[in-house]
Amino acid sequence: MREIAFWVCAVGAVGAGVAVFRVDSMARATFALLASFLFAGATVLLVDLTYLGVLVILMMIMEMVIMVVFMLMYMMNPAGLMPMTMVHNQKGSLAIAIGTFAALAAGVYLVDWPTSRTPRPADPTMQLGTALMGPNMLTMIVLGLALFATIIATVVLATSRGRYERYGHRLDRGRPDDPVRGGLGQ
Amino acid sequence: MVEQTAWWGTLLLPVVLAVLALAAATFDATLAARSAGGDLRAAAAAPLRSVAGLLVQQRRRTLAADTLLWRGAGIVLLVAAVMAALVTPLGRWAVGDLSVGVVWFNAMEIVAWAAVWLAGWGGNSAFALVGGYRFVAQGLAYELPHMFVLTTVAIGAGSLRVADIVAAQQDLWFVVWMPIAFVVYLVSVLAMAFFRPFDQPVGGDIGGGALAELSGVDRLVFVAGRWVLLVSGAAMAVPLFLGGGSGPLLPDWAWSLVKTAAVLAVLVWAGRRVPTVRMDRFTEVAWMVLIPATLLQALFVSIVVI
Amino acid sequence: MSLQDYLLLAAGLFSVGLYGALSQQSIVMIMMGLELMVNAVIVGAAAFWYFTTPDRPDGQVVVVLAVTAMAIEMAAGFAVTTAVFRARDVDMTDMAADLKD
Amino acid sequence: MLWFLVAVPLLAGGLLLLTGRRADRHAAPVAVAATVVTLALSVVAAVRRPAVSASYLEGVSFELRVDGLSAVMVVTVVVVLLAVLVFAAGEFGGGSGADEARARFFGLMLVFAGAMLITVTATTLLALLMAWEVMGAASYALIGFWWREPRRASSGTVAFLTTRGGDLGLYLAAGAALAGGADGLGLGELSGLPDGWRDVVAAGVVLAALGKSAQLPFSFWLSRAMDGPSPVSALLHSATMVAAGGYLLLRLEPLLATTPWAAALAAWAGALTALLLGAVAVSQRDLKQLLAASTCAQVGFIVLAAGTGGVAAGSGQLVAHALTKSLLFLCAGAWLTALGTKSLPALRGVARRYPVVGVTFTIGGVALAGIPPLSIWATKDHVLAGALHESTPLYLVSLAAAALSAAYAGRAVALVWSRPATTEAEWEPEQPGTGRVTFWQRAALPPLAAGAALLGVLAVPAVWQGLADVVSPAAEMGPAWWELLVSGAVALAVAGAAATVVGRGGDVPTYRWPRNWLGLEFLARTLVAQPMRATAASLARFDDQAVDGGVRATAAVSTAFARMVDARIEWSVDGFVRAIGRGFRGLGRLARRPQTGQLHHYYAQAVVALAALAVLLLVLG
Repeated sequence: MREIAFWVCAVGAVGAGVAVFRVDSMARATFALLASFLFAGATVLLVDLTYLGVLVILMMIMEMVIMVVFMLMYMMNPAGLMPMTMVHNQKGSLAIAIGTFAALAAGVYLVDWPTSRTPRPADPTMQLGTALMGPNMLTMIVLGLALFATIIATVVLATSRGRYERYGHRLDRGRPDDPVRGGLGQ
Repeated sequence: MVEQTAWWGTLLLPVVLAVLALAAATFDATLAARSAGGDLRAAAAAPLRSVAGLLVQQRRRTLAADTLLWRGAGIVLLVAAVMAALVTPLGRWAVGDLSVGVVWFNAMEIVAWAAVWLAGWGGNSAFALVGGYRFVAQGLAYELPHMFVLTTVAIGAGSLRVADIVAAQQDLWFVVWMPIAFVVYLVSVLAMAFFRPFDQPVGGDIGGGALAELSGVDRLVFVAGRWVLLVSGAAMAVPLFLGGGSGPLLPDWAWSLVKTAAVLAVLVWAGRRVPTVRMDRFTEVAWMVLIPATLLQALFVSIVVI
Repeated sequence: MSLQDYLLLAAGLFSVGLYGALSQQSIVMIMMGLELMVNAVIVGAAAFWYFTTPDRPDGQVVVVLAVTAMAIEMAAGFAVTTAVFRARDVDMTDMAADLKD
Repeated sequence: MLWFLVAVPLLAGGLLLLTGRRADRHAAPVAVAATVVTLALSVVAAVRRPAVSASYLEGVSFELRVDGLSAVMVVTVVVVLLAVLVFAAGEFGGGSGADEARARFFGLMLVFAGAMLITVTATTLLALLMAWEVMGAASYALIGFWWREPRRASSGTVAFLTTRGGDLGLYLAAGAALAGGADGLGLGELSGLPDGWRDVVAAGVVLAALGKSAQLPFSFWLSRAMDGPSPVSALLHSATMVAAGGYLLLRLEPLLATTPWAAALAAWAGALTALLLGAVAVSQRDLKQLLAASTCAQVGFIVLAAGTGGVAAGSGQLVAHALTKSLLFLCAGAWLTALGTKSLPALRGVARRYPVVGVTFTIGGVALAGIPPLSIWATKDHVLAGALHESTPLYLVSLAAAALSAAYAGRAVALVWSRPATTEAEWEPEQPGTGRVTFWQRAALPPLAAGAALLGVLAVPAVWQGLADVVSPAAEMGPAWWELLVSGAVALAVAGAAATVVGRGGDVPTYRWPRNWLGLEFLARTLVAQPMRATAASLARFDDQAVDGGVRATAAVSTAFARMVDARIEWSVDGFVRAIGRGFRGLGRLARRPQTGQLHHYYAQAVVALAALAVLLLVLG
């Protein structure tokens, strides 16, 4: 049963991944990618990592919905109404990709992977939680800081209106001059 | 205390959800008719009549529509709404009591983002797409407070499993000592189901928004999905805040149904009473007021738990 | 269902992502390719955890790390794309070749 | 706690100096407040006797300790400082003082006093040297406080250079102590040094002490130091600076005791200074100059006491003199600001116009004269007793010096009380006078006068024994009853005679030589400064011609050599370098080719490179 589920997910994930670069419509490309992620998330669920699997699914849906907004913003042919390709160096890329896959696949089957006889934890989520709040606390802290820095950096990069635009050149405007007023009357 | 149902539970769940959704829609129509001074009996039958009408209606076609995604939207929404209810226990029975039930519930709700956007996109119609964008913006507003609320509840119970959360309320319902979380949860359920007053994504000012070009069965599936999503959200409030099926006299499952119906009624009633909130305004309120409030609630709960 | 199978899946995802990252001209499409590659990392890490060291949390931590990296990558990528687009109205890497020489 | 004691004045002073003119308005209150705090700390320190130390270099530490002697000194210094600062606050607080750089003045005073506190509590040569240097620099800045007038600025320089000349002795002593193996450069270790080194140390210490204390032959700098503001004179010439030299000798009395020739040198230098500078004082026509000369003379008694082993006598004299002399200087300063003159003839009858100042001045003058039962009479007799115990000639010289001090003190007191013999029109004020003495100026005087008078109780043997027990463990020869009588009688008689002469409208006869401070400054200029300059000039010539010529020749040779290298060798080297450059440019062109700016090219390169790395790892692994 699991075996079948895995192979369905695997084929689905890779197939959807290939579809990302084959379809013309940007919306379809994005949702193909989402499908690929969902299949991959399902394979993670199959190895008992319930929390991480659901988390991957949750995050990928959010990410892809946001991504699709940007796709439509920045692509000249979002709906794929007229077929066109926007690729370069396709043959070289293909060669490198196939070469990489061949090398990796060879590695997968040639390397003598270790196996474990140790019992699996009853609750992997608990294991992850105690690790992140205990021995791997540093990872968690670094992740938090990196996310925080990302928030600030992306806002700074993406916004065209800084506080001088909002509050005037001397920052003396009482309420900001925004094109759309927020709900707090600011 | 909460146990997995047999295979037939999987079949029963959609039925229960459908009945509740229909009841809610009927209640909503009745309220509308009463405020408009119309015929109450006709209003009570209106949902069923419109279902029948949509079933036989011919599909409207638009130019260069992305049919796959468009049709998919409604189905995805409905399926996700039902799947979200998978972990919600009815009395003592849950269809699937996952160890990470709360996260599962959250993930399934998020599907609504994709579904609504797809519905807006697929029809190749400007107003519909605007509606889809509106919902994404609204999602960015309500999702973080919503997640923090779920986190707060999980902290309070010390588990992500819904059964444990219900068990943790044996003595005291969470609604008593997490009132802020409860209110924010209800608000975010309304926003999640883009139900009034958060119905800008399907607002009349843009000709029905994401629903603009949907017709026939597609429209029926999508609208049904929306109602089931509201029902799922309301039903989840019961195990999260209202002690699940606990209560005197009546059996557990009955209490669950009663509480769900009550929450649902409050939501529908409140939606009728409050004017529509624009998502750009709601965004600021959500980030400046709701997020800090839920964070404080989470802090308070954490301290109490420790 | 074995470690090899999972790794083969990861290799496939990785290669597809690599192809995308190499061949696409649009920044957003390149990011899709990158995300596919990170996805492969997630699958690989989860498999390694399950099949080799389930008693240690490290595999799970790597998955968390990869998910976070993906989120950061996407946010930063879109911010850069927005900035570049706003500055010179392009969304193709071929036209943003400032690093030349 | 001891750190606080020295840190409070130093930090407060430093703060005032750093703040500069902005702090002028608050400088006086801040300084007085800091001094009050310091006074409290010093009293506590005198009772609790703390010790602190901080290591500076390996084996050399910065140590401070309050023992009996320093306890007395610390309190004296701070008391005098307080009185002087209160007076200065009055002097600068008036309308004329509003545009003075008060922050600088009070800041320097506090820094100076802080350095003095370190000096008197130092137990290692290192701490002593540091404080000694700060004190010298601060005194330079204080004497030259009105630096816009060239004469005052050069007075500061003279004082600084002269005391620096003496300070060299201290460095000599420190070097010798280090070479002789004094443990941690402790002051207590010096007397135990081996013979040769101990002699050098003693010579250096005596030299430094004589320089700082303005003893012969360094006395002239004190005359020039009178160009500073009166409060500066009052502080420098009573409890600090000049007293520091005497204190150093008292502190190192064990060293002198084990080095008899140094003790004798100090004793005779002190006695001769007391005698000759007494004569100088008698001849002065300027009140501040008179007081300055008398300072030299009185400090001479302290040095004499140190030379004869009378630590208790010397410190008693030091304290009594500190109170008396600061009082007298402050009185002189009060009249200077009020009348604009310090010339003695012009000051005739001034005590009648300013009775408070006059009375306190009289008390100070009588004490200075050594008239019983005031303080200096008691302390000086202990010094004289020591001298008599040492040798009779020394005693006689000292007694003569004591008589001279009675003469100049009596003269000064009689002058200020006598009827003005001349009309006011005859003398020119040196500076415009304010015509009044402010309240705070007056307020500082009576406590000092009381101290100067009441310390006469030291004549009572029991009281004296109490002081002696505090400052010095060794028993000392006290004066016999007849000695007290003799000195008291001599002082009374001489002072009375001088007063009578003055009271009749005349003045004591004066001579040019002592009036010019024995021509000491001229001697120093001709005998030390000019030969120095001549040597320097000849050395400079040597430098220009011999040394510089050599350097220039080397440069010329090098230039010629370089030119040759440039023409012959450089050419080939250059070609080589250019070839290398070409090679690298080619490589650079090659390295630039992958840098297309195309993201996908970079990705492809990265993949290939990673693959190569992986292969490498596999091969190596």
